[in-house]
Amino acid sequence: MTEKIGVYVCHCGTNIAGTVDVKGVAEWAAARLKHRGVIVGREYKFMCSSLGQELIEKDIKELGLTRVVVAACSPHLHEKTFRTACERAGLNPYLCELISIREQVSWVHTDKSAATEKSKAVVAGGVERVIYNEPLEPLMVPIHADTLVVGGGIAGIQAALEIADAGYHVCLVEREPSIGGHMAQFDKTFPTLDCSACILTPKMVQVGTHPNITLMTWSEVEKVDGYVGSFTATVRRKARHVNTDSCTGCGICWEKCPKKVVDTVFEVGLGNRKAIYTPFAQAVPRYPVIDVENCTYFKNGKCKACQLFCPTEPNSIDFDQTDELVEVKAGNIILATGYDLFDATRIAQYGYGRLSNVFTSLEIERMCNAAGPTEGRVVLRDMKTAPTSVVIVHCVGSRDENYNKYCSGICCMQSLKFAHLIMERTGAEVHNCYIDIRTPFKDYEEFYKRVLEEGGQFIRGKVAEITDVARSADEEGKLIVQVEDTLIGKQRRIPADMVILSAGLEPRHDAKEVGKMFGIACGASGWYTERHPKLDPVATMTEGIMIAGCVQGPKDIPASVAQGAAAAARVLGKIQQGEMALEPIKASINEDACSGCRICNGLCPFNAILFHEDKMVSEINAALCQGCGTCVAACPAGVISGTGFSDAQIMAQIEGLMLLNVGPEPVAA
Amino acid sequence: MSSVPTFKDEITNLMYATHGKPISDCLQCGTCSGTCPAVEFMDHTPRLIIGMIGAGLKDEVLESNTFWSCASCYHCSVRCPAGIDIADMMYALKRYSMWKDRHQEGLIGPAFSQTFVKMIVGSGRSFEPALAPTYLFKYGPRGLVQEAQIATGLVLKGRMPLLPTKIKGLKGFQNIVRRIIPIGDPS
Amino acid sequence: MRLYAYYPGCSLESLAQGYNLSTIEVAGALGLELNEIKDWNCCGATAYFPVDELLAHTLVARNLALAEKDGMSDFVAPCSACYKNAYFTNKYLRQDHDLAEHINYALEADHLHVDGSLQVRHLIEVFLQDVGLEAIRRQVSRPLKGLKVAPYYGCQLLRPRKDHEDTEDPRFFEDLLSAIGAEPVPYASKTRCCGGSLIVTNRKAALDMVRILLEDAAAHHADVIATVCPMCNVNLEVYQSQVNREFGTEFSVPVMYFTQLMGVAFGLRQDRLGIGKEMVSGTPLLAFAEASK
Amino acid sequence: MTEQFEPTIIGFTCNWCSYRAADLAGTARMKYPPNVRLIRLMCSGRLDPTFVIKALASGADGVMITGCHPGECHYLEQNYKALRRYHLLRRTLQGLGLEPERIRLVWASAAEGARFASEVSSFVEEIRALGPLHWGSSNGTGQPVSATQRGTPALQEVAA
Repeated sequence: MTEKIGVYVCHCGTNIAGTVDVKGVAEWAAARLKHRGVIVGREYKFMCSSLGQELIEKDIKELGLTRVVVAACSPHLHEKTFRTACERAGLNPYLCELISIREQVSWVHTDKSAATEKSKAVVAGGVERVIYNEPLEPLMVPIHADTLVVGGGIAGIQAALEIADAGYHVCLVEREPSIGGHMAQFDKTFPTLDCSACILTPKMVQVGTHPNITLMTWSEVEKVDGYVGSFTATVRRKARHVNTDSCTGCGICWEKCPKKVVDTVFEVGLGNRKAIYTPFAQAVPRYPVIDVENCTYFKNGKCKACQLFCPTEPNSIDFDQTDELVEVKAGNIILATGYDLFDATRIAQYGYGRLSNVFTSLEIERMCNAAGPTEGRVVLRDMKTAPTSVVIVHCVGSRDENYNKYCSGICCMQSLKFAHLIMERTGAEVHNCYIDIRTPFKDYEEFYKRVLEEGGQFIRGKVAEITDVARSADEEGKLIVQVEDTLIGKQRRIPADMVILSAGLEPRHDAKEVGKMFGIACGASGWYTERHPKLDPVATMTEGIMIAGCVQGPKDIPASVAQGAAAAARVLGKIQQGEMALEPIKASINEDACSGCRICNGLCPFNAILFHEDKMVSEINAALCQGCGTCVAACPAGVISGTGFSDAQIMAQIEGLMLLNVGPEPVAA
Repeated sequence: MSSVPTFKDEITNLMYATHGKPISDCLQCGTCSGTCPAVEFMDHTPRLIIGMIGAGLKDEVLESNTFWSCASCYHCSVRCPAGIDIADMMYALKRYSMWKDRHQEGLIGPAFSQTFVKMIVGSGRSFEPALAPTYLFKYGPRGLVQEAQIATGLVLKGRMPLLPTKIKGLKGFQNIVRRIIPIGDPS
Repeated sequence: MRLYAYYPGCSLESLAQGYNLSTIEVAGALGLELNEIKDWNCCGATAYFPVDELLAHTLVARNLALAEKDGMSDFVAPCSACYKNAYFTNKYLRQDHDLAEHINYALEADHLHVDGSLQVRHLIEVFLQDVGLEAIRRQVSRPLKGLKVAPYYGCQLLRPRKDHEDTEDPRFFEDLLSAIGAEPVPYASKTRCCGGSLIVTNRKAALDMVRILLEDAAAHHADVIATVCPMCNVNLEVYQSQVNREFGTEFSVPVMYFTQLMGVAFGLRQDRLGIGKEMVSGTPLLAFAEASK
Repeated sequence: MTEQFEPTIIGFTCNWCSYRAADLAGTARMKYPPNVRLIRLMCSGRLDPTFVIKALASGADGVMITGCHPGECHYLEQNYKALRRYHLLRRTLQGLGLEPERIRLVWASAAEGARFASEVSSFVEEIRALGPLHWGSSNGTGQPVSATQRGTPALQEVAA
């Protein structure tokens, strides 16, 4: 046995010593594992303290330790601490193992002797394992200074601007013809009620004109290759049929276009646009797109009105334009693709789509909007009558096992906002039917108070159904909202002219596929999984991919902006470093022994394994490999090894844990 | 850890077959009450009953007619945002109150169910006239007349048999029953 | 010719003979062979469960066991309540070994055994899934042109949710009615409960629930309400007179089984469909149907 | 009646979820029997079936495999591979004349300390009921001992 191993057992005050005979374990290790190379076994009050660390460093220097095992708390807490200590003493940090006898022994067991015995086994496991540890060096990769931001909603806009203003280049890709996202559709923003467009437009313009931002609207990312520091994204720029070099966005083309189309996207079906259009007046960029499905020319080869009237030289209308694929290089990627609104037709008993005066929240946003289809008048489906009584239904599709379990967070405030606006603009009586009113952030509760004072009515109860079947005279010709007023325990049937469904937020319908493309995962509810729910909500498990806004979970505007900025800051930090160190926990293939069976190829979710047709062997790209070890376990020839978690290490640890290689009781002197 | 089961535990245990969500998941949102077609005839709304069970108000719950007024249409169950099978909970309450033989005075439900099962166990088939006694007299004279009219109407249309039918394998059938509930030995 | 274990259930022998007759006629016309389970017993409708859950499941299981013994693979019930009971007992038998053990222990007493291997369906499901609208259309010789029919789904056919069906606004009944030339009327109460067994145990409540249904159907000018369940039929039809007395209304809406309407559309003889046994006569509308062909 | 049998169980945990769940159980001072000894892997996908065989052959009476819930894998979908291998392993054990119940697969997210603790407790009881597995080392031969020789209640019934 050539290794010289030091075992250090921590008291952690009484946290460990209270249940485990720490001294006994240390002595046992020194005596019974001597033949495995343990030359010293110590215990100390607090191993993590500077004195505790010095103890280790001293032994490494003086006794020439080649391996270190610390039995203390969870590696997630102090692994780094002890590894750095070893490094300071000149021992490769990966030759140090921290094994937990606190979280997994002293804190969960009560029987002292049993806990002590288990601790011995755990130490033995650590010792056996550490023998097979190898010195590892972190992998350094250079960071490309450009950043790719996907999604041009408020979160993406914020992120892009932060990075661009810091002097680095950003490529912002947006699926729709204009940036702005959902926020551009809103009228007022809670709780301050300042106009959404007024605060959003300047930011959009900045993005459009920023020297450091390349804006690609009407475009989608189709493929992502590479890894942190050097990603290559393939972006499809869908044919606009408008030449953006010559187009001035004067608007004559959509003025002259004879084809009216119901706008189901931006105006959610309440308004019209032309076949050549920009979604809204303040659109960025100003260039229109031709909606090929509806354009008369594309349908039957005649018309060309837009081209005829286009004043630019050369003419900006280009019917022959085709999609083009462009490659974008980036060191980091920020995903800010936002959310979809819950489809209210899924709840048949609420009658959306069947009962004409049932509206969704987004429809109301458009109606309230001065630039919207009704110039800001809130009216019934006939587009003229103002309602005299309105019921706002909360939690539509949220907090419901049948649809989405989670709380969408924004609906309460959104509903309160509608209550205020509708009372203000129509004088109608407004009822809110809620399960709980959730107003946790700055000035939100105050806004709730305000709506109460303004006469908003609140019924605590989830609406059971909405019907037009009247049971009494005062219900005739109205919508009837059936709900239990749970606070008084009585049935209520509330007649109303208009019902608003405060629909919740859902992950994008294609979130899963997009996530796969970028190598990040969705949680149970479909939102992208952050690296840590509390301490790292902007990074993902994949290095170099950040998330911002609703992709990570339902959020309101301030939160989306904050997260956009946070993601940007994280990216800037990486760019500043110029290069970054990757954990050396990687899989690698012994090419000489690889039979080229390709079983491992399909297993890697990060496409880190490539196959050399010429040599007929597979190879692992260390930078792409995330170190999960699945391929290692799968390789039938056993020629893939996983550093840090090699078969040898784990096999040895098993033997240790089973106390198979324990030396004899030393004869007492 | 041998603590006395709470009322809630008892009811939950009686909801054995529905592999559904426990009633403790209830948000008290009232969807069930708002949905229930019979709610106007209940002493307490279904939501309130769930709350009362949670609060351990056993007497009040057993005294209420709520679960005996449940038509078991399962509309609440399919709408419940917490995924609780409320209709099945109502059955559980019925079983509990039958088992403890505690229910509101003047209810027809308990007697009806009893007789129904007795009838089935006795013949293997249901026979409406045999059930009549369990409720007829609770209807009062006016109700009696109406009921009689309807019955005669049905008889005239040949839709109401005058003699009960029995299944052939009644003995074996009763042997099956005997393995579940005590119904005395074969005579 | 596909074979089905046919479970009529008690009411089809008495109150709902019309349903039984028309079911057999129509199934025959559609080339389905229904052979009645020998010596079946009452499934308990909604009245067992309040007493003893295990007993309830066991008595249902006996019928399943009898069908399995005959080597059947399909179990069909025209009564929604029977269907719901059979469906869930069958399902739990597969899901819950503990329950299955208990039940089979009891069944042994009569030398029976059940594995829950059957596919349990309601008659209307069998018509739609195994025969299909196309084949049904082909049978129609006297389309019920212009006949406004209110399809009444009731509860147990849809709820508790069996698979993933739409429990709020299903359409399959409408499709079937259109297929036989009738005009389904859209009305919101089509899946609302009719009161079921409350008609006995809580008359006031049940009559009120029936009233609401009749009102809604009448408000939409339904010539007839079509049902898929004897319980619903009895509540809506037999007790219509009492509703009128109770609430001073004047409803006179005929209520028929969907199989009777199909039979008429297929041109089958009305007496063989058990038509004429109604308390609210359906003859006028059928005459109308005749005329309008 | 002699003292009750104390099984030894090896638990494989995922660095991102179940290992943290175990940590959480600790920080929350939840209690579970000391019979289980954990090994940290980066992912349940790393679990080479031979690890399990090795553990049992080294004298463990049961093996617990833990990972992230389906759809929540840190490495996207590797836990599904663990799931497949688990089913395979159960069949293999059966082939070797061992009770497949000796291995258990548990999904536990980093937030499910309580779940982790209760799963361990129930598994320990289950293995205790199955009785000791004198496989490999302890009977020296390294060969599986025949069922009847091992004489767990369940198997005696089969033998009888």
